[in-house]
Amino acid sequence: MADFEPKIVAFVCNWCTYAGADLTGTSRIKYASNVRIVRFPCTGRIDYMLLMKSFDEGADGIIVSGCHPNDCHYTSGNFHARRRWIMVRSLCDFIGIDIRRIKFSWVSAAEGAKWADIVNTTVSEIRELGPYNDYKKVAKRPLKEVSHG
Amino acid sequence: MTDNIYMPYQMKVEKITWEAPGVKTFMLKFINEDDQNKFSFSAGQFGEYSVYGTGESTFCIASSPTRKGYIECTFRQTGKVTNALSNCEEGSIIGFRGPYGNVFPIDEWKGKNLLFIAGGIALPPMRCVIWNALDLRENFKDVTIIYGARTVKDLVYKHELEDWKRRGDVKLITTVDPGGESPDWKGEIGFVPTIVEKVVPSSANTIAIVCGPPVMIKYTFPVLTKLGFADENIFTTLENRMKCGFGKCGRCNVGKVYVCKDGPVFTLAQLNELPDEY
Amino acid sequence: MDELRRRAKELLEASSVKVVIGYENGTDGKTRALFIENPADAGKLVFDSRCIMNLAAYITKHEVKSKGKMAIAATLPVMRAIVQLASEFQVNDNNLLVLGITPESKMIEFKDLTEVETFVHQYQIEIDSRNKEMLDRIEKMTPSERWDFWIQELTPCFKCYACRAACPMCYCHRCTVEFNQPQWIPVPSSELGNLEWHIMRAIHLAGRCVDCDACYNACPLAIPLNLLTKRMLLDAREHFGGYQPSLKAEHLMSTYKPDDKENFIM
Amino acid sequence: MNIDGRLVRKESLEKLFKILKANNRTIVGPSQKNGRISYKMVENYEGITSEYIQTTQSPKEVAFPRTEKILDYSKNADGMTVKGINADDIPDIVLWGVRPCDTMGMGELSAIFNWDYRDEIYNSRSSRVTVLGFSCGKSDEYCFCTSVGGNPGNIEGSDILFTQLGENGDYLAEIITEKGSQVVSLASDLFEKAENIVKGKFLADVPVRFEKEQVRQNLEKYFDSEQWVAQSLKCLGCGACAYVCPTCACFDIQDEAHGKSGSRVRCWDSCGFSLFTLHTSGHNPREVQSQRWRQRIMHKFSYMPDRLSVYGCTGCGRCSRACPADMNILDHLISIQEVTV
Repeated sequence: MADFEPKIVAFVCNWCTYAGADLTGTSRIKYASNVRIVRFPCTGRIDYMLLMKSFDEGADGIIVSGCHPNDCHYTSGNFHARRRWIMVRSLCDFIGIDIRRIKFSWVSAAEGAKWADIVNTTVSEIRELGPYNDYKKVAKRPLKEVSHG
Repeated sequence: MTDNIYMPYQMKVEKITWEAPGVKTFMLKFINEDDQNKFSFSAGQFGEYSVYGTGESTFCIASSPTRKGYIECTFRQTGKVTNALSNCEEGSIIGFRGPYGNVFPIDEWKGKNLLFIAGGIALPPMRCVIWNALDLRENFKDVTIIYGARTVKDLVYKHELEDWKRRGDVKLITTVDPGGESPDWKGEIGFVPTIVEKVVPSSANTIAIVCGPPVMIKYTFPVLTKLGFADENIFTTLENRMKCGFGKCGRCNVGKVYVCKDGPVFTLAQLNELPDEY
Repeated sequence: MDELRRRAKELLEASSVKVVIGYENGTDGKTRALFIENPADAGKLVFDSRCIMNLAAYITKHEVKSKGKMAIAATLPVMRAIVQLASEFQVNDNNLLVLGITPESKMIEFKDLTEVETFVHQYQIEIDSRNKEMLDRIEKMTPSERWDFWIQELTPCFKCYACRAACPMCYCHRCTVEFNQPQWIPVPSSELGNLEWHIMRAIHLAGRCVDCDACYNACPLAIPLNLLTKRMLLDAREHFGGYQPSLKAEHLMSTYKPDDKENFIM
Repeated sequence: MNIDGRLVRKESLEKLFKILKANNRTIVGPSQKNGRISYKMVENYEGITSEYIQTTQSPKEVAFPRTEKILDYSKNADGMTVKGINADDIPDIVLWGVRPCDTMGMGELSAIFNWDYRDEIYNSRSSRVTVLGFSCGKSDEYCFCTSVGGNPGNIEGSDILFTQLGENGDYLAEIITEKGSQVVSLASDLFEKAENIVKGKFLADVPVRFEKEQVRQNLEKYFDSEQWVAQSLKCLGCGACAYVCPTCACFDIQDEAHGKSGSRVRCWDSCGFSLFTLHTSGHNPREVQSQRWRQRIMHKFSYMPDRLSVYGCTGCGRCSRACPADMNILDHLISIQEVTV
């Protein structure tokens, strides 16, 4: 699916990854524009329901990124997030949500290049995978009027 | 399908006035001309105001039926729909379903004195009746309005309070809760029930209409009874959670009575028969 | 179970407890919850293999808890739920007395909740073979097969929330689905809405579920939604060494270890 | 009123099913999943389950679906276009295998939806359903249709009522309405002449368990009794009883938005939930579960009879069957009848 432009949502922590993305911009490193960045105070604040809602609204891929362990501005936000993502990711896999479309990463405020690299690889991978039809098929299916299906 | 009873009228928000912090009044006009002409309602009725994509919310029609061509509603920004309503600007389109519910029996009050007692954000259902009475002023003897709010800036319809004060044929007493007065406040200071006791309105040939938060209602009724008001001469409106507005969705009942069909206007006599489930 | 009846009668007569929660004979050969406040009714108490309902769902209910100190006839799953509820400060020694019934149907009256905890820790939470076989069968499917499986299983759900009502761990006064700013889970039952509801329920039970199957038994449509919480239980065991309901240990999802292992964060 | 009774051979049912399918009718019938029986669209006769006393879910979904669009809206440059529901999109449905307590339930639903304001969305759905009822040959301790004015062979609400004449015998088919005769006209050779068949012999024996008028009178003075608390202690506050009930019609209205357009949806709701009556201010007229359980009984056995002169219960026993806490409505109604207030 070469000409498909995936919609990617990135939930990033304000202190590290957002600053890193900023650095990517100031150092003129080009990266794919498919990503829509949403800023959060900390990875610990990124709720798993946001993943569901992003796929609901038509996202094809999601990046969740925050500070490296021990770098968290609130000392333990990313540790809690890590434990949560381990559990949520395996439940999503069990349900059949395509976890290749959900990328997790640690990007510090100095790793502008790493951020650009993550976004580019994610976009190209998701472009290979194509639109997330499994989810869209169900989301678009007309409201089960008489639910006898 | 011809008459889909869930289909709202499409309304345009003509004018928005800020009444108090978080409280706004919308003036709404029907987009469809013949909806406008066919539409009629009586004082006391309510409607379901809907923001498409968010939901519907229930408030009374705050403008008087004697004023044609528009309807007004006043609401406080608390829930999901009222928040969405507050984000509307002048010119945006909302939906309105109604009029629903029963009415204040204004015709029966001809030749009587009227005593309006309102608290806080409950003035809107009363304002509809007050303007209705004032537009037919000659039908009634003297009209007294006692209106209180928590603080001075919480008083709604400030400019209309001025009009009523200037009119000779209306006795207006406004009050604020103790501690809510501003330095240049000239009105009363005290809770509404205490002010009613102080004003000592005569109960002879008088109809009392009381609307306000439950705590104000709880303490005002005994005062009125002590002043000699008969239970069937004290009117109030009941607020319950509503979704359909015409007696089908099953949630607004208090005992056997459906607040959306047999109310929202009740006399104290009727309220006393209801089980305490409101 | 005469010993249980005798003990219940004594406790109520001495009024050291205000209500005894146990099982009584119900309709069509089933058993159901029984709340005894008058010692004379203690005779109605029964106990046998039919008593699988998790009575711990009642000890956080306002109308039961406000009666005063409760005594509860608790099988092993109920005891696990009680220890987990105690660790979440919902019940304590002043308002709950546990009349334990061991897997060998012997009654033990526990002096306090720490005794219950030590008893519970003698048994590992085991997932029964039928459910384990279902879990493995789902595991072998490809992701989109699993997706179709769950969409097909969860579509009949009409959001009656019996799974939430029967679960002892679901005691929130106002659940996330009952907030509408934001409306995370759509109110009407729809395919995606049902899926999101069951995902949210499973995640809110991560590290807390005691695998008592109350949710599965309560579902009017017998949807295998307990597989989700069993999956979370196995994941917790695989990644973090599992958990046992305990009074002092930290909760799985609200604590962390600096060296939690994972292989997917870039 | 003499009903046109015909004889239908046991094996003709499958033929009737195939003929209806051949006339491209959508057939909704009882089908089993996870050991529970619900009414589903069925493509072939094998999909229909027939060994049951009562299904798990009621057939009310054909007329009152759990989720139903009531209007669509879309914002565009010059304003808002809002469209209602087009009645022609609603399919004609043949409802196969319905018990007399469910066909009676249709009457109670329509009483609610046609009281005062007429709900045309409900009417257009229910008018497109042809009901093929099956009388009850067996009953169990949950059934109490005879106590609320029904009976195992009740023709009310069915277009054709089949009664099986003894264990795997042929069927007496009573053609009750115009719609029924239309179905017969499609397969007239299957409906043979029937001579003086006594239907009563083959019906289940459902003892009358309480006197509904007595319960209704007691309820007038029973509102503040603390029996409600004792009865509802084991109620967990879920919505299972309301959602499987053939006569529960309470609903919620929700909006679903997707960008610039979306729809307004009516969906099932239950008086057992706290959110049902919760005010935005936080005040809740029914704060605890006993008040909600009281509302369920009062609505069905006191308010509906008084306002709509029809009882809100058909005695199908589904609420007790589906209840996770075994709140047996029959026990409670009997205890209310015996109370001398």
